[in-house]
Amino acid sequence: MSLDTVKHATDTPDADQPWAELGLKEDEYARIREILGRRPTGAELAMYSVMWSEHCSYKSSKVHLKQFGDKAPENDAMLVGIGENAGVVDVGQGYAVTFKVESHNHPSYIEPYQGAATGVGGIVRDILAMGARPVAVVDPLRFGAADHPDTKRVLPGVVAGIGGYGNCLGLPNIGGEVVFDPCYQGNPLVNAGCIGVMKHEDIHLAQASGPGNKVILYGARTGGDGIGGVSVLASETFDATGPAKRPAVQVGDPFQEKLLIECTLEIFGEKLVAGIQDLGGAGLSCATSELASAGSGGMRVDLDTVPLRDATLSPEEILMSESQERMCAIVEPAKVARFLEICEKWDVIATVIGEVTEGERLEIFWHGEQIVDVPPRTVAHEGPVYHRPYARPEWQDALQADDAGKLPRPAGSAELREQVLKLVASPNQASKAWITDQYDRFVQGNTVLAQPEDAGMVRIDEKTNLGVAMATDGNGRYTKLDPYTGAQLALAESYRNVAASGARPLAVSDCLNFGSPEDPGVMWQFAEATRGLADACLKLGTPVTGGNVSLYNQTGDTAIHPTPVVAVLGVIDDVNRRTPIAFAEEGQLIYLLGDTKEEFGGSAWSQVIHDHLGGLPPAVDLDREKLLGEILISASRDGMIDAAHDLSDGGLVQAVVESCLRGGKGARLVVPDGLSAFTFLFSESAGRAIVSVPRSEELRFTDMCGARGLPVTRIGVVDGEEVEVQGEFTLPLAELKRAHEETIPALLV
Amino acid sequence: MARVVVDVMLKPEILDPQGQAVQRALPRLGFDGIADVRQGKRFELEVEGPVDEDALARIHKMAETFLANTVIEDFVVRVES
Amino acid sequence: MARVVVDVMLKPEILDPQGQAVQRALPRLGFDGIADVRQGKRFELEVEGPVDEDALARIHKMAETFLANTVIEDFVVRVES
Amino acid sequence: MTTRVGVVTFPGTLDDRDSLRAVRLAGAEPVSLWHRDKDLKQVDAVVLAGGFSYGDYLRAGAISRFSPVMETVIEQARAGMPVLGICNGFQILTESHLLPGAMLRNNHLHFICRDQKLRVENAETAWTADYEAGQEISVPLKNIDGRYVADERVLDELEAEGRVAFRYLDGNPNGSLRDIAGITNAEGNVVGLMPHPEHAVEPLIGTGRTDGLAFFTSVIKKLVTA
Ligand SMILES: Nc1ncnc2c1ncn2[C@@H]1O[C@H](COP(=O)(O)OP(=O)(O)O)[C@@H](O)[C@H]1O
Ligand SMILES: [Mg+2]
Repeated sequence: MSLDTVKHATDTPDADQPWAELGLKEDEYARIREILGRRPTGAELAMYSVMWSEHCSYKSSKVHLKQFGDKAPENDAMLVGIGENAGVVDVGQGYAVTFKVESHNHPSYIEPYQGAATGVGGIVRDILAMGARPVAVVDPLRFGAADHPDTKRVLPGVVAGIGGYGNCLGLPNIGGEVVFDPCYQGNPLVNAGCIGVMKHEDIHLAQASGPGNKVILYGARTGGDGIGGVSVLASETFDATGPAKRPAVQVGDPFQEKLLIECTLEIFGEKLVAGIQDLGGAGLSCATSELASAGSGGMRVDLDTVPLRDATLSPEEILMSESQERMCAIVEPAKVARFLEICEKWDVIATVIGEVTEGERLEIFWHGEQIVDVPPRTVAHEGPVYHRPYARPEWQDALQADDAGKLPRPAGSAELREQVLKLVASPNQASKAWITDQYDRFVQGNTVLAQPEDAGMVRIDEKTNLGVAMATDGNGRYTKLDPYTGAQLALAESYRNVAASGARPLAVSDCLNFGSPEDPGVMWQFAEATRGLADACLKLGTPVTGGNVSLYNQTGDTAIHPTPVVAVLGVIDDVNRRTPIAFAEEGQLIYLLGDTKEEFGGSAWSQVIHDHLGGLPPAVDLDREKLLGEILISASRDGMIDAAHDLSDGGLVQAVVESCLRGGKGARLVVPDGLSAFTFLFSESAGRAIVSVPRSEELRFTDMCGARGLPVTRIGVVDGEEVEVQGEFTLPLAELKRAHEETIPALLV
Repeated sequence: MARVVVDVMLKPEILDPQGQAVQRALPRLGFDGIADVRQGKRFELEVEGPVDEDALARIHKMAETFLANTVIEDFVVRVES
Repeated sequence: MARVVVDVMLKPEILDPQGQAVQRALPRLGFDGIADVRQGKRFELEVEGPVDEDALARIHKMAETFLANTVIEDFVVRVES
Repeated sequence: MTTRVGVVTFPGTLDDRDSLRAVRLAGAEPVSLWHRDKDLKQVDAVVLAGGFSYGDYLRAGAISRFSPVMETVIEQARAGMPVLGICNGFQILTESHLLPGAMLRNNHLHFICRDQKLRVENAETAWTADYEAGQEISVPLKNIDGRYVADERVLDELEAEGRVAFRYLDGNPNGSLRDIAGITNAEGNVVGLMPHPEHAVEPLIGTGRTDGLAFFTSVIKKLVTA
C-alpha cells in the first residue's frame, strides 16, 4: 500500500476510509474533514479516532466532570488543578504533592497480570511527569463473587501483577481495597493510584513551548503493543479485535520503568526540561498532540527517528502504539547533550524525534513525506462532547422501597454471636493480608502506616517528620441504592479514614467506574454520582484535583454497580503523631464518636446474612464528618487518643474486631442505652469512629467532644483476650482471628 | 512413561523484557554475535499411558487453556524421544 | 541467521514448586494422567554467522556461566532446524 | 576518622537509599557506589542493597554479578573487606560464588512481605558482633526468590562451621533449607541474608522496631577496632 500523505489525501478526496471500524461516528468523521478542509490521511484518522475515543476525550463524561471545577472549594493548597497529568497540592515546608487514581479494568480481565501491572506503570508515569518522585501506590480492586471460578483466575493474576510491577519499582503499597460482588463478574475493577512528592519549583507541565526546542522520546522502544487498544477496547464493544492484527495487550517492563524514574528525576534535578509528558493511552498521538496543544506553537516530528522494536510497523501504528515505559520531553537545544548523557548513564534510549515550531500545526513526517498536518488542539482538547440522555431507572423506586430494616434480625444472643463471626469471616470483611502481603510496604524506608490501617502514611521529610496520608474508598452497593448519596459516602469514608490516621484531609482524586454511557439509566447514575461528589467536595473543602473515568464496565445489558472510588490525600505535620487502629494498651477506654441509627440499607450485614440489596444507604451529614475529622486530628495532635478506627461497612463490631486483632488485645463492650445490641453492632451510620483513650486523658477528651458538640459514648474498655458484648456473648480473639484470616487464602488456593 | 514437552514463548510482537535484558548483558560478558534473545518457558510433562493422538489432543488443549495465555503467548507441543 | 535453543531445567533433586503447582491444578481443570510436571526456561538465541563447533562451544560456555546457574540447574544446547 | 560504608546502586536497586540511611543512623559515613565504577571510593565496607537489579531477569542477581563494581567487590571481599548482601545483595553474593548455594522462587510462589522473626546463630561475623548468639530479632522480609538451597554436603559444612548466621523462627516463610535466612563465609567478613535489617532502624517507620541497627553498628565497631 502506498503512503497516504497529506498530498495524496488532498488529491483523493473520495477515498474510502475505515472511520467506523476505528470507532468514529459519522458526524465525527465529517467534523474531521471540516477541520482539515480535506479528508484526513490514514495517520490523521488514526490520531483523531484514538484521541476522540471515550477513554481519551471523556466525551460522555465531560459535561458532568465540569462540576468539579465549577463547584471547587476555595483552597489555597491547590497548585495545579484538573487537566494536567495529575493535580498538585501544597503540603507545606516548600513541598508539593501530586496524586491520582486511574483504572485499568478491561485489560486486567483479558490478561490479569499484565493488565494490572501496566496499570501501575501508567499511573506512576503520570505522577513522574508532573516532576515528582513517586513515593507510594494504592490499589482499589473489585472482583466477581469470591467463590466464582473466574475470580480465581483474575484475582491472583491482578495481585501478582500489581505486586510484580510496584515491588520492582520500589514503591511501597500503602493502601487500597478488595471488594467482591457478583456484579463485577466479567468486569473486574483494577484501579491504581500513586502519590508523588516534589518541591514547588520542580512542578513540570505537559506543554511544548519555545520554537526550536527539541522533542525527545526516551524510554522503551516502540512496538506493536496495544494498538487500537484505546480506541477499540475502551470504546463500544469489548470483543472487537480492532483495526490491526496487533495485540491489544501491553506487556510491562518494570525494570525499564525504574530506570526511567531515576533517569527522569536526575534530569529534573538539573532543570533540563521545558515540558514533559508520559506516553500512555494513545501513545505518541496523545503525547505530541497534547504537548503541542498546551504549548505556544506547533510541532514537527520525524517518525522515522522513533526507535522501533518491530521494524514492520506502519506510521499509523507507530503513532497509536501503546508500548509502555516511554516519556516525551521538550528540551532547549543547549541542554540536549546533557539530557542524552543522563539517559545513557541509566541505559535509557533517548532520541530527538522533532522540534517545536513557530507555526500552529502539528506536522508529522515519514520517509520525508508529510503524513500529518493538523491543528493540535482539535486532536487533544477540542474533541467531541456528548450530552447523553439520562433518566432515573424505572427500578430505582422499587429498589429503594425494599427496606433492609425489615429483614429478620437475630433472635437471640447466640444467633447474634454467630452473625458476628459470619460477618468478620465474609470475603468482603475478612483480612486481606493474603493479598497485601504480596506488596512491599517497607521500601524507601518512610512508611509510617500501611495496610490494614485506616490510611496509608509516608514520611516525606526526615528532618521535620512532615508526612502525607491517603485512603481510597467506594461502595458500589450504597451507590446503586442512591448514586448521589453513595458518591458522597465514598468521599466521607475516605475523608474519615485519613482523619482517623491523624492527617488533615486536603484534596481528592477519583476513579469513576460505571457501565455504558449509552444506557440512560447508567448515565443518570453517573450524573448523580458526580453531582454528589462535587457537592460534597465543596462542603468538605477538599477539591478534586484530577481523576479518571472508566465506562462500559458491563456485560450485555447488565452494568456493574456504579462504583465511584474516591481517594483523599491528607497531610500531617509530624508523623510521630499518627494514630494507628490497634487497641494495644489494656485498660484504655473505648469511645464511640457520632450517632448510631437504624441504617442497614446496602450494609454488609444485609449482604452477608440475607444476600439482600435494597432500601436507602446511610444518610450523609458532611458537617458532622468535618467535625468528627477535626476532633480526630486534634486528639491525635494533643496525644489524647492512642488508637482510632473509622466505622464503615460492617459497622461497629467489624471495627472493634479489627482494632483488637491488630493490637492483640480484647475488649469488653457495653451496649449503650437506647440502642439494641443488633443496631449497636451492625448499623452502618456514617460519621462515626471508635477511639481508645488513656484514662489520664479521658476528661480532656470528652470535654473537647462535648464542647464542640460531637456525640461521644463510652462503650467499653480494652481488656483480656476476647471480645465481649456484655449481656450478649463473648468471642475469643483466637476464634475471631481464625475466622477473619482464613477466608481469603481458602478461597484462592 | 513418556515425556511430552510444551514450549511456551511470548508472541514475536510482544515485548520480552527478560530476553532483552539477557541480550544486552551478553556483550559485557564477552559474548558477541547474538542478535536476539527470547526467553520463554519449558514444561516437561510425564504422561501416564500411551501418548496417542488423543492424549496429544488433550495436552494441546491443556496448553491452550492453561499453560499458555494465547493472548500473548504461542506454544508448541512435542513428544520427547 | 540460525537459531540456537538453550533449555534450562532445575536439577531433578531440587524442589520445583512451579511445576508442582501446575501439576496440582491439572485434575481440577479436567486433565488427568499427568504424573509429573517440571517447569524450566527456554532461551531462543538468534546467532549471527555460522553455527559451527566454535560458535557452539562459546554458547555452551555462555550457558554454563550465565544462562544457567549450575549449582541448581542443568542445561542443554540445541541447534534448531 | 569516621568509618566509610559504601552502598552499591545497580540498575534496579531499590533499597540503596534505605541502606545509606541505616549506615548514617548507625554513625558511619554513607558512600554511594555506582555499578559501572570499579572504584570503591576508599570505603571500609560495602553493602549490596536489596531490590530487583536488572529486574531480577534471568535469575535474581545473575546479571549484576558481572558488573564492573563487582570485580572490585569480589576482589576486596576475598582480601577481607566486610561485605553485607541484603536480599538481592545476598542473591548477588551467591551468584558471585562469594557465598555458597543459590536462591530460588519461594515454595508458595508468591512475593511475601512481612515482619519476620530470626535467631542470630553467629554473633561473631563482621556484621553481627553487636548481637548475642541466640538472640531473637524481628526485621521485615520481602522477596519472591528467597528460598535458600544448597546441596546436603554444603549445608552440613555450613552447620559444622557455624556459618549459618540467621535462621527463620516461627515458620519458614519460603521453604529455605534448614530454615536458613542468612549465611557467612568462613572468614566472617562476607554475610548475606534475605530479610531487611535496613528497614528496621527507626522506631516509627516500617514495623516500628530497631532490631536491624546492630548490623551497621557491628561493622563500625569491627572496623574501628581492627
Ligand atoms: N488491594 C489492596 N492493596 C493495598 N491495601 C489494601 C488493599 N485492600 C485493602 N487494603 C488495606 O486493607 C485495609 C482494610 O481495607 P478496608 O476494609 O477497605 O478499609 P476501610 O474499610 O477502612 O476503607 C486498609 O488499610 C486498606 O488500605
Ligand atoms: Mg477504615
